[in-house]
Amino acid sequence: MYFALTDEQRALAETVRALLADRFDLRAVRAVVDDERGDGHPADLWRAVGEQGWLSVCVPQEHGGLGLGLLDAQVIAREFGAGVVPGPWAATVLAGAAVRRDGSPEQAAAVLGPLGVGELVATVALRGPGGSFGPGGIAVRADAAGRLDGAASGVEYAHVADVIVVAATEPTPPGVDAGGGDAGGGVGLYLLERGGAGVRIERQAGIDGTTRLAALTLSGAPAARLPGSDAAALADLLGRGAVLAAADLVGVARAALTRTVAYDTERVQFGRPVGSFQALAHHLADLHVAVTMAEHAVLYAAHALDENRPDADLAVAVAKSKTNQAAGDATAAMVQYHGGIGYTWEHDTHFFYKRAKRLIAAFGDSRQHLEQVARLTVDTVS
Amino acid sequence: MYFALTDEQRALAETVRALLADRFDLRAVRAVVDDERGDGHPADLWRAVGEQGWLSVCVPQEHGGLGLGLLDAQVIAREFGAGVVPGPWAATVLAGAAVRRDGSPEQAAAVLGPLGVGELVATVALRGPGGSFGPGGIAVRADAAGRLDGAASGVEYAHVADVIVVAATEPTPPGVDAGGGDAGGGVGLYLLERGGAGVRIERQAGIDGTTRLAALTLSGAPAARLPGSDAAALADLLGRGAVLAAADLVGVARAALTRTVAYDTERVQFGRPVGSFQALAHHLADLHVAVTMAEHAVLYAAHALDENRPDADLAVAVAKSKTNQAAGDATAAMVQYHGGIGYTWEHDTHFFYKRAKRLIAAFGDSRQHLEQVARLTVDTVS
Amino acid sequence: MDLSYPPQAEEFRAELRTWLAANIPAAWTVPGFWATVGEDEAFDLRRDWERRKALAGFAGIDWPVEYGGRGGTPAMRAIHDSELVRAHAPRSVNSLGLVFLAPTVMAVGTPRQKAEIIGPMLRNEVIWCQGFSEPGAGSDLAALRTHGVLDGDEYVVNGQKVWTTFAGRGDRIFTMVRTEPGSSRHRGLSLLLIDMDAAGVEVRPIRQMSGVSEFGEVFLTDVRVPASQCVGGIGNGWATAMLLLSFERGAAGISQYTAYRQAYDEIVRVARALGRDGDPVLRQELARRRVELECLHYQAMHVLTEVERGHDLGAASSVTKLQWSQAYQGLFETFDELLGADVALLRPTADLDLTALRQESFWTRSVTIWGGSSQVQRTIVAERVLGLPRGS
Amino acid sequence: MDLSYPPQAEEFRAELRTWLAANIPAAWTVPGFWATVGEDEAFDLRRDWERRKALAGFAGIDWPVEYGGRGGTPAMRAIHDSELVRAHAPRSVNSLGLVFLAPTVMAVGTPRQKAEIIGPMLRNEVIWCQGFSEPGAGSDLAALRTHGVLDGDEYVVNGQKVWTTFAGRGDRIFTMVRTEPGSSRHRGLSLLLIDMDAAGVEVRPIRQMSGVSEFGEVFLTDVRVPASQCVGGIGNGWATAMLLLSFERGAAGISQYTAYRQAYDEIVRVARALGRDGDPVLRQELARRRVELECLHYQAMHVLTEVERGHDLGAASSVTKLQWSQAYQGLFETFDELLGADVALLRPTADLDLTALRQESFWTRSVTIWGGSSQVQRTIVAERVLGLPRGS
Repeated sequence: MYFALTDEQRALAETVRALLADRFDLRAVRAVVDDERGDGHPADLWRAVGEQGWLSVCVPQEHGGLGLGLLDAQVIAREFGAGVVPGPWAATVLAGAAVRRDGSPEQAAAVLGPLGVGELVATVALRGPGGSFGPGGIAVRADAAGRLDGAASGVEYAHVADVIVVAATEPTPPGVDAGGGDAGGGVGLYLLERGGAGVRIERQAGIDGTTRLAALTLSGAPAARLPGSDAAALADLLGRGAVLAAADLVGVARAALTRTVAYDTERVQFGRPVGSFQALAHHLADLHVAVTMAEHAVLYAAHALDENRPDADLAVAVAKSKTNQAAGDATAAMVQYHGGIGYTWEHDTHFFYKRAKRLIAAFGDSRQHLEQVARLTVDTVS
Repeated sequence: MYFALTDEQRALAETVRALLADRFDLRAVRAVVDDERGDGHPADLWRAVGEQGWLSVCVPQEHGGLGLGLLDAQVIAREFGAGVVPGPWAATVLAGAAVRRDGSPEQAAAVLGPLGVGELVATVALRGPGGSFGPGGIAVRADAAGRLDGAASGVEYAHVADVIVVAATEPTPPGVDAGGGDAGGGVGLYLLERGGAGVRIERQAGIDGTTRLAALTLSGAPAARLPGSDAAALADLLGRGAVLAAADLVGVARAALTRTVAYDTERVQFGRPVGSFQALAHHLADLHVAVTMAEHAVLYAAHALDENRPDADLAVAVAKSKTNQAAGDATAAMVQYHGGIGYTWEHDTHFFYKRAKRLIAAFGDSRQHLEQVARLTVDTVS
Repeated sequence: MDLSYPPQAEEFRAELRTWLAANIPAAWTVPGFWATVGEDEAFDLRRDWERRKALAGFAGIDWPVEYGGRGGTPAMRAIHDSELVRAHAPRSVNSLGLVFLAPTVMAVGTPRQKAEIIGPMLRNEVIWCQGFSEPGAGSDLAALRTHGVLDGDEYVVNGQKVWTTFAGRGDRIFTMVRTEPGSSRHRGLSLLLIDMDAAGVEVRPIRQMSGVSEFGEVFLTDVRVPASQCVGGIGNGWATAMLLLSFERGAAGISQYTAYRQAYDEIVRVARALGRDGDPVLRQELARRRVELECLHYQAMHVLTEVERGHDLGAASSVTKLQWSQAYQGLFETFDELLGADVALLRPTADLDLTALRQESFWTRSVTIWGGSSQVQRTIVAERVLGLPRGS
Repeated sequence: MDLSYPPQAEEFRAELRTWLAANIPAAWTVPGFWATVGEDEAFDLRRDWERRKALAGFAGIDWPVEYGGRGGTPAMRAIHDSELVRAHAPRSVNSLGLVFLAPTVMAVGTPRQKAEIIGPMLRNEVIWCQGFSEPGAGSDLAALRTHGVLDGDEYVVNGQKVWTTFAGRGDRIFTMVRTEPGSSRHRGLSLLLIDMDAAGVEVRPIRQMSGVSEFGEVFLTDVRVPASQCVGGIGNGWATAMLLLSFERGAAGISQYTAYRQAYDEIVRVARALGRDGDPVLRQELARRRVELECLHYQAMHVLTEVERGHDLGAASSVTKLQWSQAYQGLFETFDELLGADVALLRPTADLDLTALRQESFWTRSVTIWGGSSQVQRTIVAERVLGLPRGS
C-alpha cells in the first residue's frame, strides 16, 4: 500500500513551483490578465514549459516524450493551478492524449513530436454553444468525407492553436472504426489544422483572464478523423480533461487556503489577528479537510485512469465533484476573509476566484458528475 | 401595514404557555413518552385544552367554536411545539376544518360541536403505506356506495379517534359534487366513525414518543362522503396541515435554540462558558436568523390561507420548506451543543430532535414543497 | 395582520407610478442597459434624473416638510423605493448622504448645517461620500487613524480612507477623524465634513473584481477643515457615528426584495434560454433561493411594522443584513451553477449577453463584507439578541 | 502509487476470510440481526466469539509476538478490521482496551503489568472500560475532578466518570485520577487501573436517545486502588493520556469505510423498496454522501501509507475524525430525508423493518461529540495544521 506521490513526483512539483516563482509569478500573471487584447499565451512561459518537457509529459518516449502518466501530469496541473498560470498547457496535453490514443501512427508522428517540444499549440473542442460536456452537447457534424459543419464554444486557446481535436457526431457510424455498435458509433474525434478552409475562430469574452476561450464555426471544414475514436474515446478524453481540471482546481483551492491563512495571521481587527477568531479558524479548518480530501481524490482518479482500474469512472466523478466543492468554498472564503481588499482588481484574490468558477464547470459540473456517481453506485447495488 | 400578531394573539400565546408550564411541563411529556404501551393521549390535558376552546379555535361560532382563523390556530400549534405536547390536537383541528369546509350541514352539526368541547377525538388519514402526501400517495379506494377499501399509514392518533377523515380515490368522479372535471373528480374525503365494520386500526411503532401513529386497514368499510370534497379540498386540507405542522416545528425550533443558548451560557469547558466560543455563537446566530424567518413565513402562510390571498399556495410551500430547514438545523445543533448529555434518553433534547424529524416529513417534505415553489415561480416567469 | 397600505399611501403609489412611467426612458428598462453605458456617463444620467425626480416632489419621502421632504410615512418611503426598482429606475447616487448624513444632521446638526446640507443634497446639487473605513480599520471602526490637529479654528487633517463609494465623483465627504491627539479606540473622534475639491484631497479609484470602479481611496494630506464643519460635536464622533449608523434600520428590505425578485426572474429566463429550467435539481436550488427572498420580504414587512409603531428595532438590522446579503449572494451562486459549462463566458450563445448579470454576480461577493461583515453581524446577534456570553 | 497489499498480507486475508466464513453464524449476516437480540445476550455472544477468534490466532494482528500478537504489519491490521466488517462480524467489545490501553502498557507499563494485562485482554478474559470523561469535563479532560488520596500503598479514589462504554459489563477500567491534592489542570494526574467489582464502584447505565444503553456512569466512592495499579507513573497522567490517545491514529479508516459502504448499500435498498431511488434530487444527495465515503477511503489509505513508512501523523487523526464522523452522520441525514413521510415509522411497510437503521441514525448524532468533538478537532486543525494564531 503506497497511496502517495513518489519522490520523483514530489521533486517534479518542486521544480514546477520553483520555475513559476522564478519566471512566472503573480505579477506576470497580472500582466497577462490586464492585457485584455493580448492572446493570453505568454511565449516565454511556453518556451520554458516546452524545454522542461512538461508538454510531453504523457507523450510516449518513442515520440520524444517523457512517457509518464496522468498522475505525473496532475502534479504539473496542480502547480499551474496554484500559480493561476495562463496558457494552453492542459489543452495541449489533452489533445496529445487523444492523438496518442486514437490517432493513426502517421498522425501520432506528425503531431506528438512537435507538440512535445512546444512547436505546436493544440486544444480540444468538445461542446457546442450552450451545450454540456458529453455526446449530447456536441454541435459539430461530420460527413462521410470528414468535412465538419457546426460550432464549438468555450474552446481554450483555439485562437492560437495549430491543431484542434474536434468532437463531432457522425450520422452513419463508420462500422470499420467503431468496432461494433455498442461502445462506438455516432461520435468521432477529428484533427483540424490551423488556417484550413471553412474554419472561423473568434475570441470569446470570458470571466477568467488567466485562460482565454474562443468559438469555432465550421462550414464544410476538411478534417482528419482519428481512426481509433468513438464514443468511448470521447468519454476517455472527457475523463482525462476532468482529472486535469480537478488537479488545477485543487491547486487553486490549496493556494486560496494557504494565502488566506497567511493574510489573516497578519491582519489585525479589534486588536487581534483575524485568524485567531474561532468562527473563521474553524471554517478554514473545515476547508483544510475538504481540500485534503480533494487532493486525495485527484491522486486516486489519475492513478485509476493510468492503471485502468475497474472503478476509474467512479473515481473521476468523485474527484471532479469533490474538487468542485472544495475549490468553490475555498475561493469564496478567500474573498470573504480578505475583507474589502479581496474584492478589488488590484489584489490577486480574483484570479483564484474566477479560475475556480471556470474550472468548476469545465469537463462536467457537479450535477453531471454526481449523477454519474449515482449511476455507478445507486443503480448497481444488488 | 401590520405584519405581526395582534395583542389578542399574543395573549393567547401567553395563555397556552402558562397552561403548559402549570399543567403539562416536560416531566409530564416524559411520562407520556416513557409509557410506551399507553395511548399517548393524556386525558387531563385534553380536558384542559377543550375547556380553553382551543379544539374549536377554527370552528364557526354557530357551532359553538371560537370562529378564529388559521393564524390563531398556529399560535397554539407553535406553543404546543415549544412544549413538545402530546395528543391529537392538530389532528382534531384539521379534521374539523375538513368537515367545516366540505361537510353537509348535518355532518357539520354532528361533528363540530362535540369536537369543539373535547367530546370527540378526530384525525385525518391522507396517505397509504410508503406513500407521500398528495393525491398520488392515497391507497384507499371508495366505491359508489361510499365503502372504503385499502390502507392508510402514519395516521396521528387513529387508535383513539372517534371520527377519521379519510382521503380516497374515486374511480368514477361523482360529477354532481366535483363541479367540473378540472379541479375535482378522482378524490374525495370520507368520514369514518369509530367501531364501524371493515375497519382495522393498529398502532405503529414510531420514533417520536410525543405523537402516536396508527395504520388503518379498510375492507368495505362504510363511510360518509363529505359532499363538498374534491381534489381541491384535499389540497386545502394538506395546505392547512402543512401550516400547522410548520407552526409546531417552528415552536420546536425556537425552543431548541433558546434551550441551547441557556445551557451553553452556563456550561463551562476549558475555563469558559461554552456559549462564549465564537464558532458556536455564530452558528447559533445563524440559527436565530433562520428560525426568525421561519416564524415570519408561518405567520404569512396562515394569514394568506385565511384571506385567500393569491399567493397562498406559494406561501405554504415557502413556510413548510423554510421551517423544515430551520427546525432540522436547530434541533441537530441542540444535540451537538449539549455535548454528551444531549444524546441521552434522560435529557429532554431528544423530544425536540425526534418531533422535528417527524414533522419535517409531515404534510410534505422539503423536496415536495420546493418543487411546488418551482412550479409556482420558475414556471410562471414570462 | 393587515398587509395593506393606507389609502393615502396607495394614492402616493399611483401618483409616483404615473410619474415614473412618463419619465423613465424606455432604453433604461432593458435588462443590462447600465452595463452598456460608460461609468461617467451613467453617473451623470443618474444624477440628473434623480434631481428631476426631487424637483417633481418625489424625494425625502419620509422627511419633514420643513427640510424639503414630503412629510410621508415609513410605508410611503418603502413604496417609493420599491416602485423605483419596479420601474427599473437607477439606484440613487446620493444614498449614503440621504440614508445616513441627512437624518443625523436633522437630529444633531446646527441650524446652519441643516440649511446648508439637506436641501442641496435632496436636489443632488451636492453628492456626498462617506469616509469611515480605513486600511486596517474595516469592520473595526474604532481602530481608525486619520487625525486632525486644531490650528486656529481649522483642523488640519491627515490620513487615508478606503472603500469610499463615488470617491471620484462626489462633492463632499462626511468622515470620521481622530481630533484628540493621543486618544484611542472610541474616544476623541469627530465627524467632519470635507469638500472633495479642497487642497490636499486626492482620490484614487479602486477597480473591483468585476472590472467596475465605484469605490475609491481618499488620501487626506494637510487638509484644512473649519471646526464649524463638525456634526454632533468635537470629540463626540463615536456617539454621532452610532446615531448615524442607526438610521440604516433595514427599512430598505422591501425595495431590496423587489430588486432581487427582478434578478430571480431574469435568472429564470436565462435558465430557460439554456434549456435548464426543467432540471429537477436546479429547480430545487432555484426554489431554495426563492424561499429566502420571500423570507426577506416577510422580514421587511416585520421591520416596517415595527418602525411604523415606533418600536426600537434593537439588533433587527443585523438579522436583516444577514438575510438579505446571504439571500442575494446565494441567488447568484445558483445563477453561476445553472450556467454549467457556460459560466466562463459573457455571451454563451449569440442571443444571450450575461455581462450585467455577471457583474452583479461578482458584486454579490462584496455584500457579506461591507456595512458590517457577516462575521460582525453574527457577533451582534449572538451577544445582543441571544444574550450569549461575550468571547474574550 | 501502489494500492496493492504485499503477498504476505493477501495470504493473511485469504486465511482470515476462510476462518470467518466458517465461524460466523449465518443469522448474524442478516441486516438488523443485532437489533433483534437483547443487549446482555448480544454482549455475551460478541465476547465469546471474539475470544474464539483470538484463540484461532486472529487478534493483536500488529502486536509483537512476545505479547501474544501476530507480529503483523499495519496493512494486515487494516485488512483484519475490514474483513471483519465485510463478513458482518460484530464489533469488538474490548476495543478501548485493545486500541488504547494495550499499546500504552507495551510502551510504558511495568513487566508485571505487561504480563497481567495484555494476554487476558487479547483473549477477552478481561473486558476493559475507559474512565476519562466526567460531568463537566467532556472535551476538556484537564478539568477532571476525580481524585485519589494516598493511604499507605493504596489510593483512596472518589469521583464520577461518565460516557463509559460497557460500564455495566466490563471487568476493569483504566481511569484518569487527580492523585496530587490541590493540583490543577494538567498536573498531578495519574492513570489508575480499577476493578469494576471493587468495593465502592457503582455503575448506572445511561440510556441513549436511540433507546440503547451501551454507556454508563461510574461512581467511585472510597475505592481503594493499590499504587501498583498505575500505568506510566504517578503524577505523570497527562503525558500518559496523550501517549494513550495518540494510538488512535485514524488507522480504523479502512474498516470504517467498509462499514459505511455496507450502510450505504442498505440505504440504497431502502430507497429502492420505497420507489425513491430514481428521484434525481435524492440521487444527487446519495451521490454526495458516496463521494465523502470514497474520500474517507482515500484518507484511510493515506494514513496507512504514512503509518507503514513510520511517519509522524501530526494532526492527521483530527482530519480523519472530522471526515469520518461527518460523512457517517451525513449519510444518515440522507437516509432520514429519503424516507420522506415514513421517517417517523419503524416499519413503514409490511416488509420494511427500519429499526436497526433507525438506531444507527440516532447513533450518528453522537459521533461528532465523543472522542473529541468536531469543535475540538477543528481547533486542533486550525492551530496545529494551518498554524493559525491561537484564540484567547
